[in-house]
Amino acid sequence: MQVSLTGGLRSAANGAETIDIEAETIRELMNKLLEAYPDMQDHMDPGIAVSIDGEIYRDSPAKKIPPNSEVFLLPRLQGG
Amino acid sequence: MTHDQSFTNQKFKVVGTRVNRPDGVDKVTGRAKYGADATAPGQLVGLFLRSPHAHARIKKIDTSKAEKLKGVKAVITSADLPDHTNGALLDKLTNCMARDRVLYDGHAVAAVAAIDRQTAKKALKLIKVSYEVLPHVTDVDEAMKPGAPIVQPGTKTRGVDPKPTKDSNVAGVSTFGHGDLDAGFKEADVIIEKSYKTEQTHQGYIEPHACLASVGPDGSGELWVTTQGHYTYRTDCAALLGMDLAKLKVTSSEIGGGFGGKTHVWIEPIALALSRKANRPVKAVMTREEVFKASGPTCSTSMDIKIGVKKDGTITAGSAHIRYQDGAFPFIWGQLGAMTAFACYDLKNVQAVGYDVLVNRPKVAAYRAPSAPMAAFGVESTMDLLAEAIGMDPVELRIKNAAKEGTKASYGPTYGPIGIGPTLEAAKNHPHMKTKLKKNQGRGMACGFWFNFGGQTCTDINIGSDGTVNLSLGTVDVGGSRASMSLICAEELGIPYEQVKANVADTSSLGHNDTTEGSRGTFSSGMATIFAAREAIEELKNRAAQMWDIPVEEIEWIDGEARAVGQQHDNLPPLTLKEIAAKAAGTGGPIAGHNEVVADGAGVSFASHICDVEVDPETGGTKVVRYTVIQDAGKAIHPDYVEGQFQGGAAQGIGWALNEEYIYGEDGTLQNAGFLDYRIPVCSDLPFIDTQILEIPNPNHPYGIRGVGETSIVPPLAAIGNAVSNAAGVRMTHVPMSPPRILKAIEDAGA
Amino acid sequence: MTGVLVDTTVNGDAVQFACPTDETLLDSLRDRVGLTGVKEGCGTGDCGACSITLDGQLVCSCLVLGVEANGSEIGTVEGLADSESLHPLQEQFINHAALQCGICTPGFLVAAKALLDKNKDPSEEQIRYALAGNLCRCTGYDKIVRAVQAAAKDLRKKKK
Amino acid sequence: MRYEAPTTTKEAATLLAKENGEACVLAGGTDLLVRMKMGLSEPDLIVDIKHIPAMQEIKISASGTKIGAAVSGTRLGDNKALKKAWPGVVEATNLIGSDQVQGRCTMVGNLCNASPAADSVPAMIAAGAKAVVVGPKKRRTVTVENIVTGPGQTSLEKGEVIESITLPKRSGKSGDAYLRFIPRTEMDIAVVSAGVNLTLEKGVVKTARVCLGAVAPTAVLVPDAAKAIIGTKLDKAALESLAAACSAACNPIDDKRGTVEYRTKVAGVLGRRAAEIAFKRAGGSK
Repeated sequence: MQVSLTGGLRSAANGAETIDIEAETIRELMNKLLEAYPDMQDHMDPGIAVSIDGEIYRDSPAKKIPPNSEVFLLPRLQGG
Repeated sequence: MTHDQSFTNQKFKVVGTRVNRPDGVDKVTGRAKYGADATAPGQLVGLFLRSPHAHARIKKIDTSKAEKLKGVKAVITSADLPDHTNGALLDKLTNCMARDRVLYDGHAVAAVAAIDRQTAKKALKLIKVSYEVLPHVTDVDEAMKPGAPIVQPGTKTRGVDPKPTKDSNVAGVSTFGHGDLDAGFKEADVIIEKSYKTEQTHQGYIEPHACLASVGPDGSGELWVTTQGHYTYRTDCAALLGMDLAKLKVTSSEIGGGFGGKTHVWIEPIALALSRKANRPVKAVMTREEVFKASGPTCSTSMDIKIGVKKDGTITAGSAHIRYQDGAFPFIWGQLGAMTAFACYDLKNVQAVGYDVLVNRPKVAAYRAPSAPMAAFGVESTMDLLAEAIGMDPVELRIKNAAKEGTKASYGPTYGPIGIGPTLEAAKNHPHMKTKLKKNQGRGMACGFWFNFGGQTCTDINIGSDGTVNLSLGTVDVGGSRASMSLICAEELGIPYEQVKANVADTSSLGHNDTTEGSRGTFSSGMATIFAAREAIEELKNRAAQMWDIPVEEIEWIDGEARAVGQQHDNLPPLTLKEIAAKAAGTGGPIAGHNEVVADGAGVSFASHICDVEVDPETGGTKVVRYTVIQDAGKAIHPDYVEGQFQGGAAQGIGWALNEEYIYGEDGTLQNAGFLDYRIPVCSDLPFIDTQILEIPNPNHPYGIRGVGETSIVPPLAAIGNAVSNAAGVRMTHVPMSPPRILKAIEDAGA
Repeated sequence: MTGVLVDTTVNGDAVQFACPTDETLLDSLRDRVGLTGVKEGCGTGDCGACSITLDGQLVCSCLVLGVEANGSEIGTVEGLADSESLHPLQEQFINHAALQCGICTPGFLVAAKALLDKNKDPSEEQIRYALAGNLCRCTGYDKIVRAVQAAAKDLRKKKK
Repeated sequence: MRYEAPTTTKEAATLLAKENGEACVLAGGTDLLVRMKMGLSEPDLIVDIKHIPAMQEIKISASGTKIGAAVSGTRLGDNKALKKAWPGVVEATNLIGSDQVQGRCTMVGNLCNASPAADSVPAMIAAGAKAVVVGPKKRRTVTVENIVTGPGQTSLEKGEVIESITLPKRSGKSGDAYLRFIPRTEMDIAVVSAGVNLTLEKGVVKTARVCLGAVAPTAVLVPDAAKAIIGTKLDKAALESLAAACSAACNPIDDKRGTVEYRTKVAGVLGRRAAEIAFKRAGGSK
């Protein structure tokens, strides 16, 4: 599965725009991401949101990631 | 979280009607209780001592004289506030009370609790603080220059490769986009490159921060507070003070406006600490001056925008570099801004870079669609310049490039069904566009985008024996959401709106709810209310099954009553909710519905605004003559309050565009910390604000709801900027477009 | 507290309170008389949330000393409604959704009543200028002005 | 803090003279209470002058107009005869703050607060107003332009209090006007302002006084601006030269409310516009 990185997240993955990770849920994706790129911790502290096929998830680690979906990692949104 | 999409043709009975709000009578009679309206026996007055310097080392704080003053019950400094959070919330703690250094004018250094205001004031004067004044920086561009005073030593720029080794005021750099910028600009017939600046503004809620804190020697406590998120305040206060979550009950008062500014803790942990030390309740209320100096305004920015376009109006490339001033503590405001900058458009080649920059100003908090209005000002102003350059109508240019379902957003993901195209078409066809302008008048329009989000939500429905319904919500009602939730609850249960009474529960009475921010209130609590009501309906059906002694599978819930299905039950007249509730005691006890949910999939939101202004060419004074807001609401649950959000956001944006700004002196102190010189619009400054609600359903919500609270503040800076530029005949690039700035631009253009 | 005794009439009732000489009438009303419908938004006369009438005159109670109220008649939002029903302004504020957070509402109601007592049929512009001393950050004033217009109409009908 | 509410001016003056600490006069309180709230003023004695009958009077007689020091903006605005005789002075006073502030604020308070941006002051100076000053021992009459000596400073001596303002009697063909520039439509402090008072004879300006606010440490009377229009029918050239004289008389500062450049330019614009209104009010036509 291809995961697209945005913003400052790329620097934590040595500048990569996309990375390949196999994961069935958001939780698994996050765990594998941290394993591969320990610098991601810096970004996980303020929070990361995951976009799956255009829908942004902030607090749904159990969310299943369907095969062939479009996956983006985004900063965790903040609102007023 | 994809739901049945049949709702698109859903016929509502009460949702969409303009009912009276449940808290209306309390609010027009003065009975509603806000943050400063609670009292407790034996309560003390809590006051804060604040830094007169923009940046200084605290050499010593001597509180001994204050402590000895008769009537003083507690004095607190950072020495009383060890970090219990292993650094996780150290920024918040340091902002609530300065530790080794003060980082901005107004930063708290000590607090006292005394028997009355007079005594507390005297005590503040007796506290002696010796400072070593340090060099300061308050401007975002100055802070980025080499040699600028470092606001937070140890800060290394995040998001650059390789990792920097030197300290910097640039806390983070984030890039969003796709495609090939160089190739895109090569394809362009016209390229416009322009720099813009926006000044710092404040949410300007009329109610200052206020709380009543009470902590006993057993470690239990209560906090009555004006906040957008009492659960978040509980989490933060408990962590900062080393208390157990369950032992701190936080009740949200009526909230007198927040707009993002009441999502943080400020005085509350200190009020609790004072109370714990004094073993008496402590009431703390900020003055307006303190609100301006020491709460959380939004960022000032400085940016460079470059967009290329073909003669036929196709945008070939867009780039933005936007520098956001985060105050004295780093956050992700620059990232958010960069994500939103080009979100309205379908662009092949796009890049937006956001910078988060530290300065000696207060810690920035969210302000309604945080970071989006500034980016929109730069991009939407440049869009008008492009339209002019290729001789195309500005609305047509936007329509031609508008994002649609399937567009890859400038911040990454692919859009589902969205409303930017429809709002632009509505703007094009709006009667406002066709009215004639008079002398010195100009018209402008602009678009805006905001993500919206959902989050953790928990809701209870309890049905009384007379069939009236208590709806307990955990999202603070900032704009009339109790009315909307009651409508949703009534709709689901099939009962009249008047039969529902909604209230905001305290933290002990309901599970965790995220803060009311990100336009999430109606979206997420609406969702939880629907599911809680459906659970209650299942229980109502069970009870009806018992009353009739038939299988529950043979019962349907229609229009507020249980109906037995099938010819064999023709002799059973329907049982209303009231009839079932009356028998609850004998059929299993109280009837309730409950739901907890992480409401994701909030659905992005778009708006287009049109405005006419008149500029006096001799004074630079601007009058807003006409204003129209067109926005996608997904589904308007209570149209009055959707319009209210549209109008309020527009008014805040108009103030930001024309007159509101933080003005710092050379000495780094705030010069206009009051409503006299921080000029929010008054009634006579504004016309009626026309609204048009579009309903493009959000496929991820059972009723199709999208958040509506924030997007309306995004377009006004640019819409006014475009209108003023058209009226004055000169491009305005600096917000606010105050009379001196407009007059100078006119004169410079004429010279 | 070294206080001075102040004799007043508040919303028609005799009220006596003691306050320090440097206390504002706003604080006296809130903390000593218990009328918390009067709000403090700024304390400097710039927001109007503390509007009351003092001997029939619209004022900001934050710009009046408690001691000055001795012998005066005070009117607050708590005195607007009759015993049974709301004042037409209060009704129309609810009907028109002319409030969101509601913190400015008491001040607006008192100021709008002062306007309608003087001028039965104000123009939109007169309403806007008469209410310019009351800040609202939620509504953009649109629905507030409409509510005042509707209440003015109701009051004119009532008179006939 | 001691609070006193005397019933005669003399009593008030005596109280103020005797106080060794900080003594303040309280009329409308719209400046004093703000200063107290901000911690800029902590009086030991406050003398409330609203209970002094002489200070509550508005008297219009053959010799001129007398306005008591405790008369509120609202009462001025409600006085039809005064509004007709001195529309500029009344409208200037009525521009101070909101309706709420109007219910309390006074011309004399506005004057004694000694802000360069006070709205009523340029109008009063243009009108040729005088202040009746009462001390514990003597009373004197002072032109209004000689009251304020600098920001926050007046020429009043310890114990002295202004009892009333007198506006002179004018010939029939006269008019005055006051304009200020503020970024909002209300609730603001003048960034720059101008008061013009003139009389006509056979359609020609016979006498004129022009005064600017917020462009120097005190309000500025501009004789050159008056000269520029005396003897004219306020033709374009006269107005241009008045505007130039106004701008030339400016000695402003850059601050949060405006720049030197802005104030200098707009002073001329407002002077010109105010002169046109005053001219029209005096019955002039071009």
